[in-house]
Amino acid sequence: MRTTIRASLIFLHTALMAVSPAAAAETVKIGFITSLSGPAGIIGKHMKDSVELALDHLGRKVGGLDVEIIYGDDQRKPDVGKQLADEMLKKHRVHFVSGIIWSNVMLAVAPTVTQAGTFMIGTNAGPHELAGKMCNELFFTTSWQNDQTPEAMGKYMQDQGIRDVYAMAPNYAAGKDMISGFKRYFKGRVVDEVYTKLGQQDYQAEISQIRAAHPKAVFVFYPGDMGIQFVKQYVQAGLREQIPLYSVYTIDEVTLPALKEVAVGIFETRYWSPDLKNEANQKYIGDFRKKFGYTPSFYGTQSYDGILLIDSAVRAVKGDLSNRKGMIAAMRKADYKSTRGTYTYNVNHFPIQNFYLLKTVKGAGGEVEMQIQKTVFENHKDAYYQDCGMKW
Amino acid sequence: MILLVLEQTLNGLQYGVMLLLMAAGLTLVFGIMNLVNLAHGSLYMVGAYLATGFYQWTGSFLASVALALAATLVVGIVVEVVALRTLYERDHLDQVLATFGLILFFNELIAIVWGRAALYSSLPGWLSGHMQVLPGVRYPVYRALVILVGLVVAALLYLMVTRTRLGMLIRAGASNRTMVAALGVNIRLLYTVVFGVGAALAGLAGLIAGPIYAVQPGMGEQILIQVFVVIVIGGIGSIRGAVVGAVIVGMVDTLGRAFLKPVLSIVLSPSAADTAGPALASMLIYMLMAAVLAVRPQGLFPVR
Amino acid sequence: MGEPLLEVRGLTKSFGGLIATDRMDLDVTEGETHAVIGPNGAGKTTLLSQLSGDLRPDAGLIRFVGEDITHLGAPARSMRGLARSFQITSIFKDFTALDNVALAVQAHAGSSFRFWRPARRERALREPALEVLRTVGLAERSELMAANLAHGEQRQLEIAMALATRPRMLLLDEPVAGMGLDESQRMIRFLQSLKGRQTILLVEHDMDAVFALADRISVMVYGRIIASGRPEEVRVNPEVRQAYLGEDTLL
Amino acid sequence: MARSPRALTLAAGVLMLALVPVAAELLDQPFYVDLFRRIMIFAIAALSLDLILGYGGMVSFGHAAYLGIGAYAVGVLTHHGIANGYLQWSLAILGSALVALAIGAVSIRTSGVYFIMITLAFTQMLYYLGISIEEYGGDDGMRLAVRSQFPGLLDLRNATAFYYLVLGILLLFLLLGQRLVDARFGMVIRAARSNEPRARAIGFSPYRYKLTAFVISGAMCGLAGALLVNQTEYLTPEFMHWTRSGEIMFMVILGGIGTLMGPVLGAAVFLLLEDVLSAWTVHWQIILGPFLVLVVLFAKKGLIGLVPDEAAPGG
Repeated sequence: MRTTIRASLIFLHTALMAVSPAAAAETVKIGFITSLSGPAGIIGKHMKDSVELALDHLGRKVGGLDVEIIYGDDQRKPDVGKQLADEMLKKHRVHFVSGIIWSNVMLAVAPTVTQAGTFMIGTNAGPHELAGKMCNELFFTTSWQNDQTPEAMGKYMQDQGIRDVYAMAPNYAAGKDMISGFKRYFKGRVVDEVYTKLGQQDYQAEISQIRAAHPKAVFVFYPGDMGIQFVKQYVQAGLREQIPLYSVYTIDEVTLPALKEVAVGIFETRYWSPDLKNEANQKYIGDFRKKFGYTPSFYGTQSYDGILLIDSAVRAVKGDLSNRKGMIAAMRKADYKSTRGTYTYNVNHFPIQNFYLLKTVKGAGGEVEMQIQKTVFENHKDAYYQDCGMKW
Repeated sequence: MILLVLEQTLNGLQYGVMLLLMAAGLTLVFGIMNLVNLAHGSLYMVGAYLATGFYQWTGSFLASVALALAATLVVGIVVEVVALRTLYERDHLDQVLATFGLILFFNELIAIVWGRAALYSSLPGWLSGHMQVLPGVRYPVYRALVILVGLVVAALLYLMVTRTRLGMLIRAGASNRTMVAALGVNIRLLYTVVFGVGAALAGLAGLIAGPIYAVQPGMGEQILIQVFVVIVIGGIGSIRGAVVGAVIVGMVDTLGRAFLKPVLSIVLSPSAADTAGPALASMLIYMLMAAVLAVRPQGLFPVR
Repeated sequence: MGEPLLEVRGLTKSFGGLIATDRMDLDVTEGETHAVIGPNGAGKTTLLSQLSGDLRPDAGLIRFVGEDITHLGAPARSMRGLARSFQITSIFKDFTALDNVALAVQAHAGSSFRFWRPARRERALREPALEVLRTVGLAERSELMAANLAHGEQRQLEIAMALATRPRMLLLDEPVAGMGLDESQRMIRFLQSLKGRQTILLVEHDMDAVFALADRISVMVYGRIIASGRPEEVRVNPEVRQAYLGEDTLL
Repeated sequence: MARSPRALTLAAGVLMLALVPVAAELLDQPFYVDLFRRIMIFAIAALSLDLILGYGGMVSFGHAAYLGIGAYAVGVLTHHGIANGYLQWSLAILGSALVALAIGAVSIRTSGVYFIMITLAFTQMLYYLGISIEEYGGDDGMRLAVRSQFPGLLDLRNATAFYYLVLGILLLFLLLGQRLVDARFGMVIRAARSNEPRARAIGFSPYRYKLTAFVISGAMCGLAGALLVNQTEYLTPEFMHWTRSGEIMFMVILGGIGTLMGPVLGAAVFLLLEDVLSAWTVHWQIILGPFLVLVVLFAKKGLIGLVPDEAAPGG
């Protein structure tokens, strides 16, 4: 043991070792970074619970090897995420870094990880940089590129012949991306584009403006608590019945328990839904509910898929974790049972997948849930893959 | 257009009322105990959670309001006795830091008890409709009720401070605490009562906010900073300042959000207005505060 | 007697309804020790605060060495040679006695925008400071924290700080307040030693001190000077006796 | 001085920090170079805050603003293809100084809670400004394409070289800080903190001195921001979030307000604690919160107060 020889330095080592690195070559180490504290911690919980379920389903082995997961709480701060990544790479010597909710944290972390020669398996954030110019052979995602979801909504509303849409989003980069993604496919008139303060609570002023503008439909992107507040206030103002509400990343299984019947009748687009009829999804949903007692969200499925993707890669190289080329080739096949059904990878390692129109409805048991109405896109590619120089 | 301006003015007033309920307690506690309480937002959060919890438990909105108010009062008193009492004699720096610590504690405690997910909170049917304020102006009943509650609370506060013995003690305590002590008033008890009242007001704001906003850990901080802007503009420790400040901030924020962009697009190109409008709207109240303090370093209604 | 050193004309200050200084006139001549006396609440400290620049008068004129200083702040007046002591001891408690005085010296010894050389090693600050401490009799206590000095010593320190600014005129607000008999005797003796060399405007309650020190006395009642003159004149002034009815015995 | 316990602590601390890269190398744990570099960067920020907080009595609740300005100076220049570190860091210092001058000019006219709140408000303004500027990534921020370049001097991509640069800057600031607070200038701001009416009465106009201190402090913190963005290789308005200001403030109090070593110690303990606690439980804030309260209530002198000091007067 090296450490016994340098006894004088042990204090430094042990004092800071939160998790002891009983490094053995036969253990797959995965660092999973997400937001666990603060208001966003609920998303992190969905993700973490799904990772644990994936490991249960794999018999606590990944690719046949023992597995060690190190969770990190990025507190939604890019610099903390970056520090965690450094810690996982240099201290824990992980083979894969996974997770990450936020685009900004992802943009800080992903290059750090891939430059170190380690795999980055994104399970939520899909910033366009990583889909285009900054694409990397060590970066894969099990989610989507940010623009794809609003593109699907734009396409649907265009196809429906809806004109005069009022568009709203928080005033930050993702908000603007969402609206521009929407407009990529929606060619009708946009009555107004309104950007509200990030983290805003009260939307009554904006709602009055909407009513005065007399649009035919409203399209919004309000993730998390902003969505809960906007939708509640929209419905309380009596607008739901007058002007239909179409949204992305606003109504989901994280916000639905806080909204319930308030959200009924609102449309979303998404690549996944709890009622997707495939074996992997039904097993995931069923076991998840049994183990954790709540309905998982797409944040969860992506994280679940992420672990399965890693499993498929390690399995393909028969546990030889030094065989990066082999693992890249394996992952490109997306050869695992994804909760969304089968999909393929684009050249930039972003999924080519279906997008559906979902509607919030009161289910048979009186529970409010989201159901697929129709398929908007089949095998949809993101808008940035041509900027990616990878060839395979 | 005029109707829209009117409606937005109403919205501004309603938002101002929400701010006032928070600001009144905060400024009361500052004026009398000289305590900067960042954890005031936590009491707001506690109020919202308790009201939501009681509503689910009792099924009666009014009962949940009463229970939550009483419970927040108790929580406030407990916090005062356990943690804050020792802070009165400390400087503002200590107060800011200790109550910052309390924020972390409360947010995490709520997350442990209720989970991190936002709670489901709704309105009873009789409050969820809307009413015709003027021909062509429909306004949610609940929001109108909020305005009403705010005006009643403002009036009650005014009466309490100017007409009652407690109010007299409060005013005396604010200007001369040794004198009050010499009169034989139990100053500790007075402080506890005042803090409890402030907490109950924050709780009231929280339980009102519950059905409109998201009930989740950390909800208090989102409004807290704006409330500080209110009391700083009004003059810390002044109830009158809190009222005026709340209305000003509510109006400026609401009207800024509604009309800044259209107004800017008259002078700027549409795309420039698109960018500058929301950016300016989100900074507006802070600019207002800086401007007020540049001219009047003690706020609009200085107390001492 | 030439031009007065300090000239006050029509000075007025009110707080809400309460008039603290009411169209007041006052002259202080170079070299004299001038005491302002008056019953509690007559507005003496308010007067001093207006003279030192800590309070802004509502109306009136203050002229010092021929210059109108009515609108100058406290630091600027200090620079022109007005130094005050406070009724409630006001010192830098977490500095040593010597630091306190050295700071006063520093304020009048060139720019303080100096960022490198330790001020505590500047002999040009420390030596004059120590000299002043010696004059007030605090030399042995110079390295003590000001907070740890006895009350009387703190009062002495305050005078020392005022003196260290090399003022043309001292404004003293009840220098012997709260002192024991011994201490106040020592303080009075010390102030007597300044007489003639230093112009002093003294606000004081202790009549022993006033009559021991003052060349002239002005009596202030309800914000106005009702009588002014040499001590023996003031002592027999019927208006003054009227105002001090309850305190007859003192006079 | 040389034999006082604090001087020994300082020497031991410096020695330990100097040995971190060596130890990390020997233990094959390069992560600690990153961690301690981050700690030292926050130590610089905390130190700069303590100059005005501990010595000047100005409770700035918006110090994260300068961290942000410094970071944006580097990030924006890099974005426009200017990677020259001398230029970038000069801009970081100058820009922060100018912003501090503007904020200070208004804020220092106020006092007490008003000062706390107005510094907070200015930082909120800058935070929302950062979020709104799409060109520089808005809320997302943007990646730093390359670290600041110092041709002929050193390469920041080299973790150890970067580490020693930060250590050098920290030591330089400790020295500068020590000279500053003991010099005439420092005596004035400390005197004004101790008793402002008295300081005015002996002839000081505290405003100019306080404003100067505020600007110096902002400039120092701006350099910390430039270092932080190089450390993170990522620019984000998050650097200016108000809780960040609170954290820096906590570092100062935790370590010991009104001392120079205190903030350094505070930064180290705070960040290590955060690292260890958050790895241990997701509910780490329920421990950190009451810990903060207890420190404020019962350890007024901070951790440095545990180390005896010869009766250093004036503070």
